[in-house]
Order: sequence, then C-alpha cells, then structure tokens
Amino acid sequence: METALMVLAVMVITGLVFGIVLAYANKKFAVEVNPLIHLVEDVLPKGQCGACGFAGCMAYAEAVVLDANVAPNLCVPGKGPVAEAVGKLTGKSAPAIEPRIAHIRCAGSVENAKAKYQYVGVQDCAAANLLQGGQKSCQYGCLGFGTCVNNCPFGALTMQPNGLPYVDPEKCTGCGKCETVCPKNVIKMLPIDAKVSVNCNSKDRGAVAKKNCSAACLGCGLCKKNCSHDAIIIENGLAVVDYKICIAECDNPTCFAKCPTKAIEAVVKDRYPMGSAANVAGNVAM
Amino acid sequence: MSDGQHNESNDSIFKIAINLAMACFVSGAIIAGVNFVTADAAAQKAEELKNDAMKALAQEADTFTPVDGKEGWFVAEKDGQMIAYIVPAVSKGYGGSINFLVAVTSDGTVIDYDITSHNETPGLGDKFNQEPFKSQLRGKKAENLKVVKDPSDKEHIQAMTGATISSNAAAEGVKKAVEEVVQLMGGK
Amino acid sequence: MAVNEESLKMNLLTVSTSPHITSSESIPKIMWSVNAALAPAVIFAAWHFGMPAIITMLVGVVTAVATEYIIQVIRKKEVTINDGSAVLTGLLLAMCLPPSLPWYMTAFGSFLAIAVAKHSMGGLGHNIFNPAHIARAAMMASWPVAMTTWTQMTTSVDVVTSATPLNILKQQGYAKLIETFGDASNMYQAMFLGLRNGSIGETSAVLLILGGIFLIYKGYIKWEMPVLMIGTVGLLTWIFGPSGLFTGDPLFHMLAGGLMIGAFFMATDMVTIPITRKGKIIFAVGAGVLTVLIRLKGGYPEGVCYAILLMNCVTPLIDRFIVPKKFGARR
Amino acid sequence: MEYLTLFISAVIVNNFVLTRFLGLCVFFGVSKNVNASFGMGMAVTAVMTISSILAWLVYNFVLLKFNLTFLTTVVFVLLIASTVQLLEMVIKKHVPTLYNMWGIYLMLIAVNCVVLGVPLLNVESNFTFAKSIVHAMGAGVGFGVAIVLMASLREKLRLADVPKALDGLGVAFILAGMLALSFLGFSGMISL
Amino acid sequence: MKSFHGGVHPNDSKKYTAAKPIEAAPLPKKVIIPLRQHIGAPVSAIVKKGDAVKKGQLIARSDAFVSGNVHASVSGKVTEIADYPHAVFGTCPSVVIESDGLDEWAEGIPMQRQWEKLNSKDLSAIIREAGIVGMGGATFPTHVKLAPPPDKKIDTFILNGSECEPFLTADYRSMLEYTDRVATGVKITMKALGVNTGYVGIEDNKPDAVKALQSAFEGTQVKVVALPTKYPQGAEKMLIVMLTGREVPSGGLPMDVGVVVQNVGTVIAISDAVTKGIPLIERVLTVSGSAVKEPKNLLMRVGSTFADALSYCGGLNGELVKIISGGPMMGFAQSTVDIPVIKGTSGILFLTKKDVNADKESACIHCGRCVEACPMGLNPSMLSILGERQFYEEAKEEYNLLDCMECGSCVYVCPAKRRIVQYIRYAKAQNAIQAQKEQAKVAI
Amino acid sequence: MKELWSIFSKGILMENPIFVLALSLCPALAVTSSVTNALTMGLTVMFVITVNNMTISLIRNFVNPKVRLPVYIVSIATIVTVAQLVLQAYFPLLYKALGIYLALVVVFAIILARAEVFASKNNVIRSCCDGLGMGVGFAVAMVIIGAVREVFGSGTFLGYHVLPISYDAPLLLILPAGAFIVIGYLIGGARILVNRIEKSKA
Repeated sequence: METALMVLAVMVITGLVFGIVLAYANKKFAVEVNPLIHLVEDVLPKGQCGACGFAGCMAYAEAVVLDANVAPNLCVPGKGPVAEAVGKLTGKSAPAIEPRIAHIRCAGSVENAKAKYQYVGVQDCAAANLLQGGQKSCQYGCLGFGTCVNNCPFGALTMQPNGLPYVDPEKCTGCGKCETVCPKNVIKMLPIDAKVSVNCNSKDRGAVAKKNCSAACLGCGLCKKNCSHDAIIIENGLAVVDYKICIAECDNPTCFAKCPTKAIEAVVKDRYPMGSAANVAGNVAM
Repeated sequence: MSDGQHNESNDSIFKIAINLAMACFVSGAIIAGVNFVTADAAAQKAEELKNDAMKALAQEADTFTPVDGKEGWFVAEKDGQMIAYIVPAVSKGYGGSINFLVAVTSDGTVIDYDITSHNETPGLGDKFNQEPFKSQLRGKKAENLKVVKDPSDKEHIQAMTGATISSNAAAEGVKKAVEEVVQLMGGK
Repeated sequence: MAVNEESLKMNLLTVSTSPHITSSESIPKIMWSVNAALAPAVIFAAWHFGMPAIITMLVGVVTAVATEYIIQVIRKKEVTINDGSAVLTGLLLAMCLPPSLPWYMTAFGSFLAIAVAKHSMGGLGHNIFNPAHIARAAMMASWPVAMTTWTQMTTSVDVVTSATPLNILKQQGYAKLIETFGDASNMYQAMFLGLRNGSIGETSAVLLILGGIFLIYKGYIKWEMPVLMIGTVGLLTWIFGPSGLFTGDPLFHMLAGGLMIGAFFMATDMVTIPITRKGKIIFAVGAGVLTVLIRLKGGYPEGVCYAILLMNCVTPLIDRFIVPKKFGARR
Repeated sequence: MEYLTLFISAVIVNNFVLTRFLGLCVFFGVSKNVNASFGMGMAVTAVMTISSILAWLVYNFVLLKFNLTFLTTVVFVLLIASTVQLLEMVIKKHVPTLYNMWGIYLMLIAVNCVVLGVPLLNVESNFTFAKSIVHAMGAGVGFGVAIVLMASLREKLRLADVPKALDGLGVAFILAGMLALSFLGFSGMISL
Repeated sequence: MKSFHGGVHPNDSKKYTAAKPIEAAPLPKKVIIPLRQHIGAPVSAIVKKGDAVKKGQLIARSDAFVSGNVHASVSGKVTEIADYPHAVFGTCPSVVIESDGLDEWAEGIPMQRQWEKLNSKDLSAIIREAGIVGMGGATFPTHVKLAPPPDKKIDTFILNGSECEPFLTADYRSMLEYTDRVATGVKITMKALGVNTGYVGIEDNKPDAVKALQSAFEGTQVKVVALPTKYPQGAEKMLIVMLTGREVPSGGLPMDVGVVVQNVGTVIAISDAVTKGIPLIERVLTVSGSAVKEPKNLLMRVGSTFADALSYCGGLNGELVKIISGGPMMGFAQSTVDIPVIKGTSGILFLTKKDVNADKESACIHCGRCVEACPMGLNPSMLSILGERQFYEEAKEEYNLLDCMECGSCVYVCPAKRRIVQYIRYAKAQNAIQAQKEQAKVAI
Repeated sequence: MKELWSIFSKGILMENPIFVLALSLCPALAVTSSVTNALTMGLTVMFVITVNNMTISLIRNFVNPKVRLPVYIVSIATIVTVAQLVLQAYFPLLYKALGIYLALVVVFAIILARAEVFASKNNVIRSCCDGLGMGVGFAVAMVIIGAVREVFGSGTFLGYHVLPISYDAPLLLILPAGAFIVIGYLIGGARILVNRIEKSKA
C-alpha cells in the first residue's frame, strides 16, 4: 500500500511540475509566428518522424506555409487526408480548376517528318534542341527524346515507337509540367471536352512545312472555311481553335473533314493506339 | 507540438498543470494496481529462475543459501552437505564484459559454469557457452585453466578456432571464480 | 559541282556537340588492363595453392559474371559483362579468400558483391563501396571460422605453416613468427616472393607490385596511392612497435596480409575513391592509418579490407571538401 | 583513460545506430543532406547529455530511493519530452542563431529511441554520474558521425541510377548495412 | 616552362595541311552572307533585293557599339534576303549575292594609308568600319576590345599564334606566308591600344613560325615565345597565364588583368583594313579531314559555302559522317554542305568514321581524368552528372558551371565517353531560361 | 462494417508501419534475429497501440491542447509499463530477451502518430480498428523479417530446424549489418507489391 501511495505521489508531482513549467514556458517564451503555421502543424500527425524530409512536423509546417515550392503531400504517415487538409490550408491543393489534358501538337512521327541529321548525344529534347534546333527538318516539331515522358510526375506519358509521346487520359492530371519542359512548346493543355485538335506546331510557310513533314498544318485555311462558328483562325501559318466558342457552340464539327494533311482532327478518347510501352525514340540512331 | 497562440484559450497555468497531473494520477493508479498484482509473481519467478540456473550448475544440490558478506555467492547443499560454491565472476572478452556464474567445489575444482551475459560475436566467440568447449573446463583446477593452441595438450584448455580472445576470456573468468573460492577456503 | 551532293543527301550526317574526337581510352580497356595486371599473381596462386585456389577463382569469376548478366537482363539494362568489370570483381574477391574455402561461400560472396554492393546502388560507376571488399567483409562476418582457416600449400617450402604470418603475430607474438620462418631475412624473402600462407592472391608481393607498376605506367592508377598507403603502414608500424616507440618491423607489415593487393588494386578502384588527386592522397593515407589501427589494436589480424571500406564511407565527404582549385578564383 | 575508452567505444566500436539500432527513424529521416545531418547530430548530443544528467539524478535520488524502479519508463519519457520541449522554447526565444543551427531538430528528438535509450542503458549498467555523461556524449557523437556519413553517402546516391523499387528508403537501409559492415572492422578494438 | 593545369594531348592531325601553301579559292558563283557573324547586337541589311553591289561595299550595319558591319564579298546582284542555315546559330537572315564574275572593288578600295600618322581613335574607327571581329571562332567585335572602359588599364597585347586545335593550320600558314602583314597588324593594334609590351605565343610544334615571327619582331618590344604544345594552349585565359602569369578572374575578361588577345587572322585583317582600306571579306581557313581528297589551306570569301570548299579540294574520299565548322575540339557539327563560310570559320573538316567518336556513353566511373584535364579547375564529372539528373542550379551554385569554357578536354579523356560538354551546355541553357523567368517575375 | 474493415486492413500492407511508412524501425532490426522475439515484440506493440488508441479516443475531449503531447505520452508509457510488468512476471525469459527495446516501445513513432492522426479525431471503435490494423501490420512485418533472418541465418524457425543441419548458415543475417540489408530488400519488395496493387485497382 505504501508503494502505491508513493507511486501516486511521484506521478502527480511529476505531472504537476511539468505541467506548470510547460504552461508557464509556453506563455513566457512565446515567439510570434505565422498563425497559419500552427494551423497546418495542427493537422500534421506530429509523429516527428521526419519522413517528409524536414526536421519534424513544425519544420515541415513552416516550410509548407512559407515556401511555395514545398508540396503539401509530403507527410508520409498522414497520407491522403492530411495532404488534402494541408493543401486546403495553404491553398496549394488545386490541380487545375478547369479539367484539362496534355495534348501533343505534332504528328511528325518518324515516317511523317523528315530528319535533318543523325543526332548523337544526350537523349533529351532540350539538349538536342541546342544543336541546330534538333534533328528534324521541321523546327517546330516534337523531337521524340521523351523529356516530357521523363518529367511527368504521374507517369501519364509514354513514348511510342513512332517517336511521339502518348498521353494516357486516365492518368493525366493536367498539371502542365510537360508543357513547361518541352523545348519546342509542342505540348499544350487542352480543355478536357475539346472536340477538335490541331496536331501541328509548325509556323513555317505552307510549302516549307509540307516539305519537312507530311502531317504538317499548311495554314491553307480549309478548316477555317468549313467552320460554321468562326472558331478557327490562321495564325503564323497555323490553324488555331478558339475552344470557348468551339465547345460552347459546335455540336457536330466538320472543320477537319477537308484537311489535306489531317493536321486537324476530331478528338477521340483513344486516338493513339498504345504501342509497345518501351521508351523508344524511333527516329534516333545512337 | 505545443499549440501556441492561435488557440487563445484563457486556461490558467494551474488548470493546464492539473490536466497533466490528472493524467499522471490515473496512470500512477493503474501502474500501482498492476504492480500490486504482478509484484509477487515477478519476485517468485525471478527466484525460480535463479534457482534453476544454479541447479543447472550443481545438479545434485537441493538448497541454495546465500553466503554472508559475499554478494551473489551461494552455497549449494545436498541434504545439508555443502557440495559447491556458486560464484559470480566477470572477465573482459572481445566485445565487452562477460558475466559468469561458476560452480566450484571447496577444493577449487570447477563443476560447471554458465555465462549469463556477453557481447561476443554470435556464432564465433559465443561458442564458449556450448559444448564441446564447456566440457573442457569441467573438473579443471586453477592452474590448468589456461588456453593453449597445441592440440596435443590435454592438460589445459584448447582455444576455439578463430576465437582465441573469447576462449581466453572464458578461461580467465572461470579461473577468477576458482581462485576466489580457493582464497576463501584458505582464509578459513 | 563536283561534289556528289546526292550521296550527301542520302546518308544523313551525324551531328553532336563538340568535341568531335576523343582519346582511345575506354572502360573495357581499363578493366581488362587491371585484369591483365593481376594475371601474374593469379598464375602464381594457381601454382602455389593448387586446385582449390583455381576452383575458388573460377567460382568467383563465373558467379560474378552470371549475376551481372541476370541482373542486367532483369533491369532491362544493356548487358555489359564484356567490359571486364564483373570479371575483375569476381577475381579480386577470390584473391582475398582462403584457397580452400567451400565453393558455395565463394559463390555467395561473389553474388553479394555484384547484386548487393554494385547493382543495388545502380551498377558500375554508382557503387559506393568496393564490391569485392564488401563481399569479403560479409563473408568474414558470415563464416568467421572458414574464413580464417588456412590450408597447407602445395609447394613444398620449408617454412610451411598453417597460419598466416599476421595470425601468428597476433596470437603467438613476433618471436614465434621469426621462429616459424627460421630467421628474419628468410621471412622477408619468403614473404616478398609469396612463399607463405594467406589468401589466394595476396601472398606474392613482388608479382602484385609488378602488376601495379604496369597500371601506373598505363596511367590507370596514381602512383601516390599505393606508395602512400604502404608507406603509411610501414611508418606507423615502425613507430608503434611491440616494445615501445620505433621498435616495430615495418618491412614485415608492409609485406604481410592483403596490403599489397589492397593498396594496388582495391584502394585504387576509381569508382569508390575520391576524384581529385589530393582526395586520393588523403584516402590512401587514411586507409594506411586505419589498417595499422586495426592490425595493432583491433580484433582482426588483418585490417586492409575494413580500412578501405571505411575510407569508402568517407569518400563523399572528402569529395565535398577537397575540390580542385578553380582557375581565376583569387577574386 | 577509462572515460576515454568508454567514449570511443560509444562513438565507434559500439555505435548506437549501427550496432544497437537506436534512433533509426531520425537516422533515415533526416540523413538526406549533410548539413541537416550535422545539425541533427549536434542536437542529439546536446539533448542526450542533458537528459542523461536529469535522468540519472531522478533515478538515483527518487526512484531508487523509494524502490519505484518500475516507474522508470514513465518518468523518463515524460522527463525527456518535457525537457526537450522546454529547451526548444527557451532557445528559440533567447538564442535564435543557435536555434536556426540545430534547434529546429529538437522537436524531432523529443520522442526518440536513442534519447530515451541511452539514459535507460546508463541506469541498467549502473553507471556513475560522470560515466553516464561521458557515455551519453559518446553516444551522441557516434550518432552524429553515423548520420553525417550516411547523409554524405545518400547525397552521392541521389545522383545514382538506383533501381526504382529500392530508391530512397530501401537503398538507404542497404547502405546502412554496408556502413555497419565496415564498422565491424573496429570490433574487438576496445573491450570494456 | 611551367604549364597551366590540365589540358590534353590529342593527335594534332596537322600533317594533312601543314605543308600546303595558302591557295585562293576560285570566285564563288553565289555568296550567302549571314547577318550574324559576331557576338553582340544584330545588324540589319541596308541593301534590298535586286540591288547591285560591289566587292567591299557595306551591306549591313547597326548603330549599336557591340556589333560588326557586314560587307559584300563579291560584286554582283542581291537576289534574296532570307533565312539560311548558319554554322553556329542554326539559321540566320542572310543576304544572297549572285556574282557577276567581275569581282569589282567598291569605290575607294583599295587605297594606300599611312597608319603611323593615325591616332588610336582613328584606328579604332577604321577597324570598326571594316567589320573586323575575332577570327579565332569567338567572333567578338575587335573594336570593342580596342576600346576598353577607362577603369581597365591595358598594358599588354598578346598575339595568339597557338592554334592548338587539331587539323587546323590556317594561322600557321598565315604566320609563315603573311609574316609582314601579321607584324604590321600587331603594331597597329598595339598603337591603337597604346601599349608597349607585346607577346606572341606559339606552340613549340611550329618552330618555323616561331623563327619567322622572331625575325619579324627583331628589335621591337614584342616577345615571341614558344609554348609547350598542349590543348587548349590557344584559349585566351591559358595563353595569358602562360605568358604573363596573370590569371583572369572567374567570370572576367582578359582586360580585367590588363591584357588584350588577338588572333592571327584578326591582325591580318586589321593590317589590311588600316593600310589598304579593305574590309573583312575573306579569310584563310583549313579544309581538312580524312573524308576530303586534297586537304588544303584556302583563302575564301565570306559567304562562299562549304560545298565550294569541298569541290575545290577534290570532293569526297571515303564515307563522310561529319562536317565540322571550326576545329574538332570546339567546332560545330553541320547537317549540310550548304553552309556559308563566316568571318569566324577557321576550318572546315570533313571527317570519316575513324576520325570521330560515336561510342556509346556509360555511367561515370569517377576516374578523375576529367578533373585532371580541366584547365579551368572544375569538376566536369560532377557537372555532367548534375546536368544529367537535372540539378542545374546546384551545378551553377556549387560546381562553378558558368566557368566552363567548353574546351572539350574532359570529353576527350573520358573513358566512359560521357558527353560532358553537352550536359554542361544544356545546364547552362536551363539556367539561363531560369534566370529569364526570374527576371520576368521581377518585372511583373 | 465495411468501413471498419478498410480502416483495419490498410495497416497490414498499404500503410504498413515498417515496410511502407518506415516508422518504428529500431525494434524491426534489433529484436528480429529470432521469430519468437519478433512475435513477442509484435504482439506487445499491437496491444499497446490498440489500447492506447482506445484510451486516447476516450479522453480526446478532456485534454488541454497545451499538454496534449505529454498526456499522450503518459498514456502510452502507462500501457507499456503494464505490459512490462506482466511480461516480467509471467514470461521473464522473453522479458530479458527484449531487454531495453521493450521500454522503448514508448517512443515508437507509429504509436504516437496513430494517436495524433487517428485516435484523437475518431470514436473508440474506429480507433480500435485502426490500432489493431496497424498493430497486426507491425506484427506481421516483424515476423516476416524475423523469419527471413532466423531461417536463413540459423536454419531454424521458432527454434526448430527447418533447413538441413548441414546448412552452413551465413551469420551475416543475424548481425546488424545483415538486418539492415534484409530490411532494405524487404522494403523494396513491399514497394513493388504496393505498386502492383495500386495499379490493379486503378
């Protein structure tokens, strides 16, 4: 019995002492911080496991609030719900409000587009682009080394044997990372319910474009003539679709029917057959 | 982990402290309760274990009585007849200290020993707690507790292959125990 | 125009970044040269230890190459078993093992070297530790008895003994060591020529040195590394001798154990050592110091393997702090 | 001399991370870059020393005296967690430079195996007060050495072509294994 | 002589053309004159399609100080102003002139001028007018180098006669055959700069050039020095440190240590411009490589194409895999022969498979050869790995990415055949894009 | 019911505390040289995490946020101490084998993390399921590691020989270094498995 009493005494005293000290210290040594940090920290699991790569939950909370480059989903033990909550608090969640999907604006496959030279070197579009704008005669087309594929955070892109990337609509989140890494600006984000798409990026004059690639947009304007809603304009020898009009007004697009090079096409969900998924840049000979 | 200022509660320091103290109180109560239940059982188990260990060393004995003034020492008796001293000993091995419990007869002969804790390389150095090394030490006296590397020498202890340091440490630990017993007997 | 422009148009020209010419050095060339440099010691070992050593070396090499092949196929990487690096790893490992080690242990070690130490890190060029030494350390931990059991040699030399010189030194002392060989000069001679017991490839100092000189001549290793590592061992063992300062036997320590093969072939494995010349020097001296520390103070009789592994750990830090002096940095 | 061997033993020969597996969460969590690791090592050393001192005092003057050793776990963990929390607040307020150097790592070790483990081991081995301190410092420095080495290795591996399944944690473990294998070279160097 | 750190010893392959005297190439039928033949502000054409032009007539200029005038290199008619392939920039707006075969000089050219009487300002103006740029390949406008900002005190002039690139012998032949013009050019330049100390640095594998210039500069304050043969001996920074012991600071220019360096071709052009009033419309270049039948040193008009050079040299011999504008270490590979010669084209190489490296790249094995070869004291191994893994910022911040001058020594020695220079260029480009983005952010 | 099952089951593989979350690694290495020890440790942790989750869930509304962490720790420590006392009294040999690591259960990140992440926001039954799931996941992981190390490192399973006596076991697996390497590969394996499952779901 005596032991039991001693236990209780020791425990209560310990509790009281630490309670008072902590509560006091909390007031005395308070340091002003961004209240948002505390809100975020509150959401975090406080396992202090360091799995996020920061020194504990507080450090991560600070980083995610103050540094725009720190992702909200780094907390490993917290997983989904915590990531969501942190994202909400910091306003970092939003993976695009308007649903969109990456679109490869080039049909210059190995067969279609002419090569200018044989490239030997680092297998990366941006690196190849530094050598006279890449190995293709067309200065605007996809180089096919898969820089976008390698940089897609969601594995939504694969390189097809024909040297063009394939976008998996299931996986693409429309984050736009590929858009930023493509040195040729071939990739653009397309509204998810777009009806037609222009699969060319060439700003060359028609004759030149045609010489370089059999699938190029020649800027001939046939599609423009065939669009009954004035949703297409020709800009720098390239057809440009105004998707606001196109999606809202057109039910039965016919603009692409007359295109001589099939540079403008109706968007079909599985437009590209999934080729062998091997990372083949077919037009590249090492 | 401290939730800081955003949560401008007006709780007084005392109130917070009481909160923690309450938790501690409950905790203390539970632990005390469990301890109350298990303490006796634990003590009993510990006693049993110790006796078992000693029994393994001096198998014929039936009672073990502590020796006054010698901490950890026991006298193993059978029908009131002393057959051995159970002596704790320590020596330094390859990976740190090695603790022994050695049963020694009053004339300084090793009956058996057990290594209670060690940090030797598993599978190599820790063979000293197993046969055949163990039986080499049984029945030896202090002067024979010496490690040699000559296979023909049966008087002394043969080192374990690849673990000379551990062999030495074992022999030395047991020897220490024997010498202490001899000293005690001689002192009488 | 006289230029046959048509033919030009047919074959696309190659375009790449400058420079457009390179030297004829290549990784396979380096690796096979190192293998070649080991050849004398390998042949000597086959004669000195006989069949068991030959089997061990074969098992080591074959397992290493097979493992590399299988992993590269699984990982869908280009198969590079022809570049000689897997052969080298297998061979170096075998040379650090006792001659009559059971074959499955050798195979295990060789597998471990390639699969764990090399390919888990990403393959050639990415490994942090010397694969052969990682395997040896792992085997030492796994089968300590087998790894320290030495058999009789086939060559009938008077000084035949079943323990390595370092083992005798560690367990029975220097006097016994001399006694084993007859006298000191006999001992030096035997050890220099390799007529002693030990791991398969470590015994013949003279042949290893020859191989090393070949590599230095070819420019594949820096002379500073072996010289400084061996020199450091010699200096320190002389200073911290058994009976007070400056009473040691540096020559013995320089010739004993795996120091020669370690200094010439392991500590110079370019993948796992610092990249700058200064860094390499630090590495070599550090490895020497650690070798002596383990030999004189540690539990193992030989420390070259661990010394090199420990320096491998420190290599990234050395590379971090020892950087080349930038041109025009005085600003 | 005795203290020195105890210290060296705790740093190298019986390294807490590599042979006793204490503090692994932090060891793997924060060893992604060298600078952070260095801060972490310092923080652990400091906290471990302080908490060992306090724990020794509490254990010997309270728990042992009243025969309450079964409360060790509860009291120690509470003691350490609160001390660390207090320490963090004080440093943050009064020595912000120090806080930026390693204070930020304090919270990470408030609840950590190695920080609790060392005081417990001290108690278990019946170390004297001075020995406890030396042991704790050695353990901290050993932790620091291990984590800095680990971080430098991982920084190098970041640039390597590690198999996808092993990338990150998997290969970090394998690295730790090889590090431990290398440290085996020190075994038997010091026997206590 | 104590050498600079690093460097390599490639097979110099100069045997093809070293003994061949300079020949003037026949008048081309058509010239394509790019409007970007220099570093700096672009120039714009002042002629239009259909205009008749004379040889040496100014056809494009700019008001910007850092730019280079462009002159017609043949007499004839402007047929087109459009984008054409360019050896360095891929494509570039160019003036196409169809030769009338008369090769008539524009009015007032050539003339006789007593340069000794001109002051430094006049000299500089004449050089600017003549459109002279660095002819070693860098194509930095020469008059800018001759007019350093007032806070930079220039005390030394260096003539770069090293020509360390394999295959190239144009400077070597020029020094032997145009010794007087070289000497005059050096003297003019030194006067324009107002300096008295001059050096000529020539690699010791060209002893006759050393001898020729030594006698030409006898009794002047210009020292002709034979330097150890080692690539990249001809890099400005290496040359300066070898001759004067001064190290150009990181990120700095030779003028930061009081030195101006000029190429052999450039001083010849200066001499011609100042003494005869002839603008820069032709240059000496080496046509070589094992894929060309008769390698030669040619005097070619700016704007003639590589195809012209090839046909004059007897056409192809063996399978051509690579055309390089410049030397094999730092030159640019071309995808066609329809590339015009520009002011900076020091050589045209036609290479077969056995000349070029097309080996497969593998992972870096940290052998450290590149570190030892790097004349700039960098860690190319790390730079290439960081480039490969896309850590551009780290490469810039911690591994001095921007100090790399892309001499290619590291790639030359690399046993893993890593394309280090490409990684470095790539990383530099990415950093530049990043910097642009950041600037844009600030602007907003 | 289905929801409870999903709460329970996620801890076993998809959020396995050791292989996937990589929390509480110390015991995974230290006490897994034999299956018996691993199992004991696994069960202890399972017990502690479940009871603690329930406790926290019960008291979550009474705790002042400023002392939340200390209170949680006290709760865990109490439960661990109880476990210690019980093991000490009835299974002293196991108690000795687990040694200091038993006391260290207090600071296992997974326990505190589950308390903070889950129990402090959910009711008792859900918390209990979560704790059980995590606990089972932990125990299973421990047993797997223990099995690999024991079977290949000493040729036995739960002390019985499963491989022929002549099997020359590499001691490496029993040593710390081997433990690290084994877990490294197991983590890799788990990652492949998790990815496969996620893929098949998608």
